Amino acid sequence: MIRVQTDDFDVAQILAGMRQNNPKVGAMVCFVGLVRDMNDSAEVTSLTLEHYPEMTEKSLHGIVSQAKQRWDILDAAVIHRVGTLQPTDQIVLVAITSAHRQAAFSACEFVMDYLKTQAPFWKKETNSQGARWVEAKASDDEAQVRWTQ
Amino acid sequence: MIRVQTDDFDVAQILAGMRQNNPKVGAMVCFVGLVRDMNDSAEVTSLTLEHYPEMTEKSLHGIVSQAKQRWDILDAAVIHRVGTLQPTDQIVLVAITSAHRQAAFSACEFVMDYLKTQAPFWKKETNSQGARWVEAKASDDEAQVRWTQ
Amino acid sequence: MQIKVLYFARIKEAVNYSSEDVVLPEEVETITALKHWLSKRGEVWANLFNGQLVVRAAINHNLVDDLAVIEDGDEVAFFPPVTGG
Amino acid sequence: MQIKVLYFARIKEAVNYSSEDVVLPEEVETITALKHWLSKRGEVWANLFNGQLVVRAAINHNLVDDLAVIEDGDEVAFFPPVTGG
Repeated sequence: MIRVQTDDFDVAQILAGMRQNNPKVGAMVCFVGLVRDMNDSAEVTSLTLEHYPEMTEKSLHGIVSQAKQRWDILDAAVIHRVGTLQPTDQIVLVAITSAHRQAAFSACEFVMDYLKTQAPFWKKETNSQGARWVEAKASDDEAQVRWTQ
Repeated sequence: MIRVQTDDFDVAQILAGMRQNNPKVGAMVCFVGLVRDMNDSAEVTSLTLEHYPEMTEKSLHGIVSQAKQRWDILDAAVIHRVGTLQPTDQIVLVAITSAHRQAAFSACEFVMDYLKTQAPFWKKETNSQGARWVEAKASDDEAQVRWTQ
Repeated sequence: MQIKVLYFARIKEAVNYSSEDVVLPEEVETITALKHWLSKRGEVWANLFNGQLVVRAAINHNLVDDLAVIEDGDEVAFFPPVTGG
Repeated sequence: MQIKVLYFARIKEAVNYSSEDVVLPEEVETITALKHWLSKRGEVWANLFNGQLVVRAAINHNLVDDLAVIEDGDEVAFFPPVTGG
């Protein structure tokens, strides 16, 4: 399941749906990204996410396909919100089910690392001084590159 | 929060409690281990978990302390069930919150790898042929050893 | 040839619109050539494409590098490095 | 010295009880020596501690290796490699 939406999502419901009545699932790894009130020392009051709709879902599907080719996983869910969010709001969920934990951990981290560097989302932060586009981080590029080595 | 219990646990409630009103949480990684109906090709009808009560919580606290020393994480929860479980039942939860995702992913996987090789739990599987103790897996030892290299 | 060009995030704000239809001269065949051609539109464009900012490109919704070849009818998008997740 | 010895999982089932108080002769000072001493109790014990099975040990709720030294009043536990999670 891949979704890009303005609405919030219910982690419990998604996880329940992925494992429901499936006794092949031995491991479930879930990542949730949240809006922090602090980024580079400026107090964030809101965060707006822009994206490139026609490309976003295609990009996420491509990332999940790569993960399925690399690891023996049963199912994957990616949900990413767009629009304006507040501190403590959920931004993104990646959940993976598999028979064994290592595939689930690796696939989940892989999807997040690729999403962070390849999926067309851009964050703009607002604080008391105004609004500014968030800078891409070299550490995210490094996190992605290690999967190709 | 570290708990060893016979009762089931509510993943959503635990995750909600860990992030509630804490705008420092940017990343949450959660692992859930579940009873599979299949292990080494025999159909499992139930799984019984024995443990060493006085040692179990001490062992889990020690593992979480090590994770907190190694990574910049905000909070950690470990819940492990004991007693008799059925396929699709939840066995274990490890959840980590942090500012950034890499610490949360690493700490969560570290805690699971150490729990699998150091915490005093033993699984006994029942299938149509009878009951047998689950063998430890070399792959779990290898998973743990890589953190020491 | 004619293509559609889309702009996102700070690039969209700099050029002040989100998409345009563009008729390209024959010699503009790659992303690099397109960046160079756009940079001659004026100061805003020159500043965007002078190489000091990283400007990523996609053709028909696939990330590409600057040597990628553009074809008639393509949808080309320019945007800063992504920051989702 | 006197210690308490606990058994878990398949080892508990083999020896058929879960704990006992044991008075050790002076020369039994380590886990290895305790395993050797217990193995002389009979066939079940010899089979457990003949080295063909991995038998892990804890002293006072800490995992230890076989060279660990036992002290008076300690709680020693023997169990197979753990399989939780």
